Amino acid sequence: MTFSVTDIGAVLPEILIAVYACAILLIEPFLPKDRREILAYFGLAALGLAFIATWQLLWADLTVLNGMFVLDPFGNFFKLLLYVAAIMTILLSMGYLRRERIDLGEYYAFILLAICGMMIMVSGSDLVTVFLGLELMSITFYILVGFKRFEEKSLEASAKYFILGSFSSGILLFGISLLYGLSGTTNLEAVALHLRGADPGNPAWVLAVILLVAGFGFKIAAVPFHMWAPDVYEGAPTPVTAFLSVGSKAASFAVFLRVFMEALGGIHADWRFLLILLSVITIVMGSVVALVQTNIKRMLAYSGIAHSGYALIGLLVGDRLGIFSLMLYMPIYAVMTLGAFGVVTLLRRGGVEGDAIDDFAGLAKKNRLAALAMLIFMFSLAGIPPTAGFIAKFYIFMAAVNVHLTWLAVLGVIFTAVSAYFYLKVVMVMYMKEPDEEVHLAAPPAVVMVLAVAAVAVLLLGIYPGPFLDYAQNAALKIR
Amino acid sequence: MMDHILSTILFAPFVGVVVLLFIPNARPLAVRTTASIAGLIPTLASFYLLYHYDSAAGGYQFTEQYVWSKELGISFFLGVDGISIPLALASSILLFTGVFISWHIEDRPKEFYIFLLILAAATIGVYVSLDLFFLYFFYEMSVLPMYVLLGVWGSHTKGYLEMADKEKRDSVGFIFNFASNSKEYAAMKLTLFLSAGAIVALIAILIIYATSGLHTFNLVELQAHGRVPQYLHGILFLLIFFGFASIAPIWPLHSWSPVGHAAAPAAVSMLHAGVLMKLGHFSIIRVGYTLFPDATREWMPLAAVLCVFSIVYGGLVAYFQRDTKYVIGYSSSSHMGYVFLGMAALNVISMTGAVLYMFAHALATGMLFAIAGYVYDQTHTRDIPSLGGLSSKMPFIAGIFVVAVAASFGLPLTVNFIGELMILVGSWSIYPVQTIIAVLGIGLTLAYLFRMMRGVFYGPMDPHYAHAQDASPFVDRLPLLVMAATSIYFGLFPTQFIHVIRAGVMPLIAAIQGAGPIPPVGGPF
Amino acid sequence: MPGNFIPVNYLPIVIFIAIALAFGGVTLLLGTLLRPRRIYKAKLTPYESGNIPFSDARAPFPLRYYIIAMIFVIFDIETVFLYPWAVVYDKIGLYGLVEMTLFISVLLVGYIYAWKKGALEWD
Amino acid sequence: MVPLSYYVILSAIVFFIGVIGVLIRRNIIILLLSIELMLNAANINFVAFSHYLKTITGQVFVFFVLTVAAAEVVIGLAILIALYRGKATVNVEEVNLMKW
Repeated sequence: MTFSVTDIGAVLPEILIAVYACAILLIEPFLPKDRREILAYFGLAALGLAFIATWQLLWADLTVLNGMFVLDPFGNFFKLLLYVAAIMTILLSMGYLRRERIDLGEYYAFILLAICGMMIMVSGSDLVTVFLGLELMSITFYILVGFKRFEEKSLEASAKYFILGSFSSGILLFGISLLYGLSGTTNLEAVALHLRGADPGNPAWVLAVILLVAGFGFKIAAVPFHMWAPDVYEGAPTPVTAFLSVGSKAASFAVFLRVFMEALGGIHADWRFLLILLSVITIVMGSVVALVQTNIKRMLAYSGIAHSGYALIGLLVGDRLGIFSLMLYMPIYAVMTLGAFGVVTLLRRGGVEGDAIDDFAGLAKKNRLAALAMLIFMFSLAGIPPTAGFIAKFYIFMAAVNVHLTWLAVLGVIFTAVSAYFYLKVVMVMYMKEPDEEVHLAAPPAVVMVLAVAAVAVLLLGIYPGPFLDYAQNAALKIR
Repeated sequence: MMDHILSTILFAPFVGVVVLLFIPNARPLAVRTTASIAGLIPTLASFYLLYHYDSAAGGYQFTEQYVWSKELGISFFLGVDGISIPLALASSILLFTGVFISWHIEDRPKEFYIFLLILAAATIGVYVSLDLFFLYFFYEMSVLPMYVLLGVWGSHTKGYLEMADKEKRDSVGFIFNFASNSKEYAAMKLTLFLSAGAIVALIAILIIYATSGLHTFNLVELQAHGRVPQYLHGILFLLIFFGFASIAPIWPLHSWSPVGHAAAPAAVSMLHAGVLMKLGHFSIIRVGYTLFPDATREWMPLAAVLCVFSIVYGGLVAYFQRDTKYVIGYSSSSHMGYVFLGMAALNVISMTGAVLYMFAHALATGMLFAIAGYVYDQTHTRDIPSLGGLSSKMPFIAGIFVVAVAASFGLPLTVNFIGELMILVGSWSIYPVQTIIAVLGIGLTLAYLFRMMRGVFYGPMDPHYAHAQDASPFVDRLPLLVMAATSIYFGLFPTQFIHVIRAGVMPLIAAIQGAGPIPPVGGPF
Repeated sequence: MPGNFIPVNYLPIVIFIAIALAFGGVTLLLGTLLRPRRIYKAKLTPYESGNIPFSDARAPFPLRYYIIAMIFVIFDIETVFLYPWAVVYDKIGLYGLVEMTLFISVLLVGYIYAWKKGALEWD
Repeated sequence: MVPLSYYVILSAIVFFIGVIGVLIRRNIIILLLSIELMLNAANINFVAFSHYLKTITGQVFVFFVLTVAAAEVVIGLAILIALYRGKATVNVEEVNLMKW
């Protein structure tokens, strides 16, 4: 049994996060009721340390734990994204939890466990690791979604998420078992090797691919499997919704990409058509249904679904530019959505639920900076130039046109225009409607920091994304 | 400094925006002076550009290039030629004067100026960039400030205020859930129309990039050795034409523009009519004419037909409007018809006339909107029948209005006359019937502008507006004087202007002529 | 392959199942056939030592049963992992020991957490 | 030796019973049961392929699936009880506060 130090070194960030999570769980019962804030800073410290650890190993490229776990620039790229998302979520949730009177210490432990699951998932080069990471993430999210346990909406959201989530894990698992049966191994490299040898005509491969697409499709809320998304986004506490819509989606896309590009690259033709179909319905449904939404969180849910559709285009293209455009899309989508949800947490005031779009009325008068930030996020989500959203969409459509999927790019572009309406409606409500009461909305410093960082990032990536593009390029997955 | 002049023109407004961010709304004078300086720098620089462009050498000068993304071959490539200098000058003048026109805005002046500067900078960006990606980047970027400016500082149209119950939902109101003549509706309609048009153009740009086999957006390289397959040229030109023509309102796609004019505040409708509309013509020339000369020669007669509709339609509707800003809005969409006619004739005289007319029309409509805005500020109504006899109250404004009207229909002393003349002379030999209709169109312009002038400034004065005073402070007089002076100055000494534009137009027409003489248009049109 | 449909070495299991079924079935059958059948109303009421049953027999169980069952399931799975470890312990030596102590310590954290949170109290 | 196809067919049948159970039944507890059924169907598949391919990975995977299934059931019951306390119903039909 070989067990060298490099194995521990490679898995250090994950170990760090898991140890911190257990530490939080241990300290929490001994802590007096009002000192729960320390655990939040504890969590932030953990994420900071892990960030530094991953930063050191940024360009390492080695497979450890005999083929189960891989440490490569692609995985590290997504890990950095996940750290930023988690740090922002914790900052958003500190004030939010106290206001909602659900400030239990375990919340931060679950956030750390969720991100630990995502990190394992993202750097798993074996279907076992991928499945375990996926499950750890999903289970922690089932709890986090139902965290406001005395509010019916949150309970209902977590019940729906649980049932549909475990149902899709069952399907995914059955897909993995078929894949194992066909290729004799669960290691992604070995599956690819085997695929080069065997004839891909065997229909069982197509069945296994369909089941895998169903399982991952659920996690990224692609349309036929998106039923859970709006209800869960609306019911769950807002910071959890933010983390769910950003972290879980980015990690699921990373795994989707790794499994399909590395392992099933050989039968690209079969699953490309399936993904094209998926991405078309997702874009259409996501943009159209969002038009009629009145609840901001449901609207952001459908906008998230539409964005998954666009990101899927990057995935199905299947060449270096496709991977690069998907990797570019995820962080930009993450920053935009986190910022938008940050502003939604701001509106949670006393009686005001802060969910309906009309609660945004006259925000420009109540809190000018928050309104400006939301304007930037909405324009970025709509993909209007000076913001990063435009760059992300531009590269995705470029990737599609490059492989002569011009009609797909045209469809995507048209529905971007359609989606512009409901994003601008929020801006209109904020700037052009009068607020019902003139109270000045004070924003806690943590939320202000998150909004400022997100807004600056969106503008910076929009105007001069040079260095970020080069980094994403070098970190792109190397297809054998 | 001279080789960075284009970036100074482009980034001066952006620097102004950043400086404005740090000035509180409580000190409006500081806000306004920063905005005016941010407007002054590009104006002076463009004047310098005009007089230092070496028209003998021609081609793209003052070029700057910075690589932006190696992977996709996108570079921040600035350069001007004969066609873009006049338009850059027009947009900087309109920005400078627009800042002074909106001197009396009280509702959040800082944000207003920030979005105004972004709008002007975006239009200048389109005129000076030689990279398809950045041309589209700035073109789409102009949508953002237009939406917010119209929505927040705009004014409702068509008697919206008198409407009994604001929630009156007609079909349009139901879909957009706000009344169909409110400013939000105008803002939303404008934005959706612009982005829809831009989308069509984006598709063409993406296909050009993919099929040119060069993996670059650089316009100069694409023009030199882009190998876009022949059968695609026709479709791509049509995509570009209709994509960009929706902003230069050609007849079927023009319905958003008058509403946009009427709902916008004075300075924004000046920039909108003066410069935003010309983005369309300019981009068609910059992308369509340069990359697909033969397709241009084949399809431009279509534009000649459509532009006649927009001249006649715009003129007639303008005649029957009751709202001053609607009259000017429809008049500018009808004048755009002349520019299309000039562009469609595809010879040096008419093209030079078209570009000159674009510059001239910017100044003329700028003055008209400034004055309409001023009248609205004084009397809080734009309804022509209820206005009247204001010339006794504001002689200076009435005087400038006469100059503006003269410029609009091309009285000889103004630069519009030269532009219009060259268009008509140039297109006479190719499209005789259209030219006749265009000349009649000038008569129509004369009719509705004089009708408006009589309605607003002369005749019996309604005592209700007794309190209206003239534009006495220097700050109100400066912009109108600047525009009138430039219009007349270039009307008297246009030589340098014509040389510069000719230098830009010659290579284009040569390429298009090279693709064989224009087939004589059969039948009446 | 379809020749020996019933693989011979499974025969004893089949016989064993048959005998078990036969034993249960026959005794029940005999009971129903032989016993006298005289039905009257008092005999049919559910046996409740004389008084009328006032509520459904299935009363909702107190929550503590569920929590205890939950903790049992978790630590039962832990033992499932101990079995294969124990079987090959001699081959993996120190490495195996370190690995298992880590595994047990994580579960210990869970146990201490549950204990401190009062999941194990009974009354 | 029982041919591999029997096991795969058996696991497919069990899988579809589980899927149909989730789709048809109303009571959340029955849903949990059918989800467990689906996971166990995958287990049968894993063991059958592991035996047939003479590799150990399949059976090791089963261990992980067992732990995951246990964790999922525990969380599922916890959510079910919280839901029952909140809305006094375990019928999926009535859990319809948020729609469309």
